[in-house]
Amino acid sequence: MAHDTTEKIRSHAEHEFLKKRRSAEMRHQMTSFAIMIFLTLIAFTLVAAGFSTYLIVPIILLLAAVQVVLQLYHFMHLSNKGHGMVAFFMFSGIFVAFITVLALVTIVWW
Amino acid sequence: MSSLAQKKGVGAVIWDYMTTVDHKKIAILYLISGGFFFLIGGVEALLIRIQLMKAGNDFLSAGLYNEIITMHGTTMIFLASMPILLGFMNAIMPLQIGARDVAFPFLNSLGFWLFFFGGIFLNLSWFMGGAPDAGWTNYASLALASEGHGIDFYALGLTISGFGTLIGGINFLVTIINMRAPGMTYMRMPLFTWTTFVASALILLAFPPLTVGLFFMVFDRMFGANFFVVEMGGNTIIWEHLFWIFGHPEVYILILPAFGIFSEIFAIFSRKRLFGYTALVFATILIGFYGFMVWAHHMFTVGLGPTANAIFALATMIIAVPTGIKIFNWLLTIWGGSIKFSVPMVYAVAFIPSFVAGGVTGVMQAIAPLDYQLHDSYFIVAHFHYVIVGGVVLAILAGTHLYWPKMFGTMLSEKLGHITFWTFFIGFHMTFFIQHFLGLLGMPRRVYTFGADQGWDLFNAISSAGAAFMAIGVIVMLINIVITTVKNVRVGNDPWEDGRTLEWAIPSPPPFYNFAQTPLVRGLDTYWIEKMEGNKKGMVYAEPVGDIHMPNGSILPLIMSFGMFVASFGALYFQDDSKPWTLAVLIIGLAILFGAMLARSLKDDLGFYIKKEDLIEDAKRGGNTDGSK
Amino acid sequence: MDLNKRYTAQSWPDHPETATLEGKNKFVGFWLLLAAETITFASLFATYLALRDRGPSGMEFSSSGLFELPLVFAMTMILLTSSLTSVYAIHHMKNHNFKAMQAWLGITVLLGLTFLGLEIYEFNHYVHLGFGYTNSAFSAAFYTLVGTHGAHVLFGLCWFIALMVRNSKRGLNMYNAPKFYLAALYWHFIDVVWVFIFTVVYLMGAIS
Amino acid sequence: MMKGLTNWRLFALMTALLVFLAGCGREEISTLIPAGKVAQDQFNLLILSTAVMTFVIIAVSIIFVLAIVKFRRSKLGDDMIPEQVEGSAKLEFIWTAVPIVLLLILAVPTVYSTFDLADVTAMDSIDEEGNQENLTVNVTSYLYWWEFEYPEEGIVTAQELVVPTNERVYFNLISADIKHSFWIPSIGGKLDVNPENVNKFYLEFDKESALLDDGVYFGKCAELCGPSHALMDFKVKSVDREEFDQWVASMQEEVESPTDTTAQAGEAIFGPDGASCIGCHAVSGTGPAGMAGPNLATFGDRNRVAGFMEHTEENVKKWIQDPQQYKPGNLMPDGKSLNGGEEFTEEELDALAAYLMSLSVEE
Ligand code: HEA
Ligand code: HEA
Ligand code: HEC
Ligand code: CUA
Ligand SMILES: [Cu+2]
Repeated sequence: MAHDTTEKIRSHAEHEFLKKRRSAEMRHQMTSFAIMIFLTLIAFTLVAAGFSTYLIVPIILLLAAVQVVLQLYHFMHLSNKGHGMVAFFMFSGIFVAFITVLALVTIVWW
Repeated sequence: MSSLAQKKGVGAVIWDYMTTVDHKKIAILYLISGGFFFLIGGVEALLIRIQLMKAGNDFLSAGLYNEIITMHGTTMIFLASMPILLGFMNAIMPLQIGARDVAFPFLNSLGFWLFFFGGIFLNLSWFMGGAPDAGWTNYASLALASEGHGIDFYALGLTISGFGTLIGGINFLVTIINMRAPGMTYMRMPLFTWTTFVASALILLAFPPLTVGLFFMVFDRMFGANFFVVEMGGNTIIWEHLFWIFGHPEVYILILPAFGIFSEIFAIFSRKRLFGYTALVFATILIGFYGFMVWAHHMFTVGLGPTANAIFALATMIIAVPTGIKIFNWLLTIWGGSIKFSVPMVYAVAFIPSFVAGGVTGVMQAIAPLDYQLHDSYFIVAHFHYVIVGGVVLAILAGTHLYWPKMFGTMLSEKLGHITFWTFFIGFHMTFFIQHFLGLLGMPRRVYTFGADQGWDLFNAISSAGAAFMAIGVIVMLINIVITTVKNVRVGNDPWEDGRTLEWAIPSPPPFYNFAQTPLVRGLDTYWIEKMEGNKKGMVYAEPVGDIHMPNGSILPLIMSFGMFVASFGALYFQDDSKPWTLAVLIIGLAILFGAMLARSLKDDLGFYIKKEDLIEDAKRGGNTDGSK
Repeated sequence: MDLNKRYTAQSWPDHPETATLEGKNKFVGFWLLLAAETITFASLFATYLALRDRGPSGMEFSSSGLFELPLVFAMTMILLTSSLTSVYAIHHMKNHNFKAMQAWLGITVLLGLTFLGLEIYEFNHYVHLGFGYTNSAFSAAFYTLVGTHGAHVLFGLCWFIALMVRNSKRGLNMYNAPKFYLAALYWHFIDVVWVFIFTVVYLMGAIS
Repeated sequence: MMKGLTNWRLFALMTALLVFLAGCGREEISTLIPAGKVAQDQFNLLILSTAVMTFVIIAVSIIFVLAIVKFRRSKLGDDMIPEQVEGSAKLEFIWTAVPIVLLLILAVPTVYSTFDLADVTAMDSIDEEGNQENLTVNVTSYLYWWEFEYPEEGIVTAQELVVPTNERVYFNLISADIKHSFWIPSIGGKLDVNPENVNKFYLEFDKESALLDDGVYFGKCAELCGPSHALMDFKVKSVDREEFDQWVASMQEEVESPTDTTAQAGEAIFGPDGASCIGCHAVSGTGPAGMAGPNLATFGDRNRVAGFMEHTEENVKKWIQDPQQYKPGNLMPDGKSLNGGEEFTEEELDALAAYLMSLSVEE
């Protein structure tokens, strides 16, 4: 059981390439962030504007869901290689979370 | 620091166990403390049966009886069955996947000590003003009305030990995901490892709702919150949901490892590979999955409405299908095999009809309208003791005999083992079969007494007599353990002679690093394959002999757990005006906890290396060191 | 593992957080913990939704009148930004740029502290209005949900600070890289929870 | 042929078992001797499911017994290495499909009954004159006793439910303190009595309780509710409609004072100038509901004292002196504290008992 990785030294070209890729990724992250801020703004504006509740609630919940997906997939890299098992458990967690919420909002009805 | 075996004094041994991070020693700790709690829970069960022996008995008072059933249920489930199973997982699973240790040895030890202190805390309630008395389900309206501190002990004690269990679950999951030996694909894992995996996943997903529910209980009772206080807008059904969202998966956390143990036994003692391995694996996963969608079958009579009841009734019934798949695959495993009736196999064989009987009554209870009659009657008591005692406890007894040589290097007596089996088995059916009919005749559960005019006398007497047989069985087993330990006849790698998986390829007990060389796994039942191919070493190695990295022992897990233990006393008495010291105790406890955590994170603990030379030296002496360093 | 081993940007592995078995274990284990945390928070949310606006008869507080949306908006922006700054920190961690990483973490901590300050201010404000913890089922559910999140923020901050202080002298190595990575993951998770808090508690409260 | 035989055996076995059990159980409380539609439906489900389960058990047992008899090592020899069979898709299919079919057989009546037994739409239906068509009883549970209010009739009783036979009776259940559960085993399954909401269901009573040995059906609290949960019993009198109407009418009448002198003395002690029992116990059939103690208007007609003790003057006296001893944790103060710090004298107890026993609405 190897506890240290066998050390690998990148060539200069490889290194430059990796740095480029990382910067590109970082720009990507900025975009996600901008989207998140934007979604938040929409959500707050919708509420401030005072549309009908039935309209707003699904929309802001959807906006929240999108933000969460952005966080999980971009900031937290859930879709990257080697995340298969953890993604599986996250989804199981979300599934249980979902039925828990469903149970308490629908079944405690009085 | 070398792996040389040396004689040690009692003190050194105790210190060794207090600081150990070796999964095999932690397994022993789990086994001892779980076994201890099993005896306590068993004595409580005997008290219950003595009280109910005849109509109008006054052996126990009403309040005391409620405390005893509550502690019996809680102890048996949280402090006996689960820890003992965790013990087996710890002892065997890493060996089965060819790992040198679990993923987080430190956390492994922390998990144990949290469980241990939680259990002690809970049981201290007996001596500190009364035990919890609202049933193991602790329904909120009664729990809030309960006087004294019993319920507080329950809520805090289970919180502590719950953290321990959660940590254990995560640890096993990561171990299985990351630390399988080369060639050990998921679909080559032994079934006990698979069930450990799924049960741990259930622990991971089911304990959070319980923890939250317990927190609400703690805050309602100790800090003036109103989650369940109806006059203040609270709702007691929330507790019921949170408890059962946890509670139903919990019963599968218990039964799945039991299934795993039996799967191993059927294969070994029939000399045959498991029939339908793939189906068994998928059935395990399916049971785990469905386990989360049926909890409201414990709440059919709450008044959730017909739609909810119908949905949950159907969802519950579906679980019979994957469970049936397992039963039939086991039957086909022994079919055409060469069955040897050693003690573990006797238990496994007895398990099938017993568990099926308990399972089918479960399906009857899933019929919601019928459950209106059965719920909270002795029929339910009969059902769950059939599945728990007929499934989990039989598995624990079987596992004890099966893995005793692997864990301790000695063989429990077959003769005494058979005596234990027969007395326990007969007693078990005698106690619980008749309870089905008590339920149908209208006897509610959780009653401390019953009138003579209701036609329940005879059956209760029979039931109580059965419990005595079980007690005899347990006592014989204790004697067996003592005799075996005193005799101390050592055994080899594969004492059952038909071992199929990796744990039987290494010495009993294994050296503390488990595998001098990591094995290469060439298929399902890898050790069997090697044996059949005449490989004398029992395995193929994936690496040359080299230095092995091992973790250091640490006392910090014990200290952290002790910190939580202390803090809990502060919280417990928080609202008692007569005790001004509570806040201080709370703070001291938390300080110990966080201090130890900080010490852990600031001090780099990089472990140590066993030198190649020592390993070779060790191998010459049979590889049988005790792991001291 | 050798703590004194020096890495250069070129010898620093591609994914330092999972380059060792310990790292991998921590990584998977931590994600599993997050899955459990998801359910913990879901239980709190579910309870909050079930108990929202429930109290003794004649309770004067309701979610529609109570909350201070501008404050919540500010808090949201701060926390979202701190999530981005921690992404920067990890970016630099992967590039083996210790100083930049520490700097970005510092910013993250500052933002987190501001958030926490605002939350304390907010709670204090509600309590002064008479909306105490023991008032009603509603208040208990509200403070417990939002407070648990706040406790997570606090814990995250302590974690960051401990890591920064502890490693300030020795820079990045294979032993602490996973720790930085996980602390950042934790921080993102806290952000995720907050997204639901501002949506479900504050926004949905304001329009109910 | 083989199949028919097993079926026949199964049937015979079940019948034998039921006869045996019926012999053991008491008609007043056994779910196996249903005395109303609801319990009958549930009993039918029990029979159906027991049949299915017996089939399952027999199927498993046959394979099981054959396997452990045929394949013992002692028979096969020590060296035999069995063939390592991997599995069989065909078999897997069979033992997936057959249970599914069995479950479907159970599922249909389950869903039907679930909705049928929860159908309380007729509860509020009114006839042309604006009267309620069906009898509704409001059940309120208190720490260890039950109150039954008949809102349409304007009457209240406790501990002993009186209902007409052969018609649907609807129930509204709510708890005054903590959770309990309302269960009359031989009439129908239970329903929880929650503190936070009203639960509704119906029951039917087919047989007049006078025909039973004890003259009443036994009702139980089925949810752990504290020390005396085991003693939180109630009784049910089912009478035909005519008799029920009479009972209602006499409940609605003014209470008359007793004629007997001992009882009159008892009334005085019971009243506001005596030990003020009246502060917690109403003695009029018209209520009010919601008092701290059970309504005693029908006390003389009762079958039990406090729900479970034999209905004798002796027991009444014992109860008044020290309720805690008999029902731990119940909320009635003991005789001493009711009587201003002194034990009731024997005469006072006699008087109270006589008075209580005289409270009756039956002739
Ligand atoms: C190890 C523990 C364990 C296990 C494995 C089970 C297994 C099952 N349980 Fe049980 N149960 C408990 C422990 C367990 N239970 C406990 C502790 C309680 C009470 C808690 C309390 O209130 O205190 C309880 C209560 C309980 C209730 C609530 C009753 C009530 O309070 O009103 C219900 C209702 O549906 C239920 C159902 C089931 C079902 C359907 C299964 C199924 O998983 C069983 C499946 C197995 C089989 C069916 C047998 C094998 C299958 C075949 C041979 C195939 C063919 C079969 C058919 C077609 C039927 N259980
Ligand atoms: C793992 C779970 C588990 C196990 C193994 C058992 C095992 C047993 N249980 Fe229990 N039981 C529960 C879980 C379990 N139970 C739960 C959850 C409840 C519900 C609680 C509630 O309502 O809240 C319950 C409730 C319950 C009741 C119903 C109480 C009531 O509703 O009023 C009864 C009654 O008969 C009972 C009996 C027994 C018996 C006779 C055993 C036997 O199998 C026990 C056998 C063991 C022994 C007999 C040990 C013998 C020990 C010795 C001889 C000691 C020697 C001593 C020294 C050397 C120091 N149990
Ligand atoms: C503080 C209120 C209170 C007072 C005062 C009180 N009781 Fe009670 N009583 C109760 C309660 C509550 C019960 C029900 C106890 C139970 O069954 O759990 C009860 C039950 C009874 C019963 C049994 C009822 C039944 O239906 O079988 C009798 C008889 C009785 N009380 C008589 C008396 C007499 C006589 C007095 C006065 C000397 C009295 N009570 C004063 C509260 C009170
Ligand atoms: Cu009321 Cu049990
Ligand atoms: Cu269940």
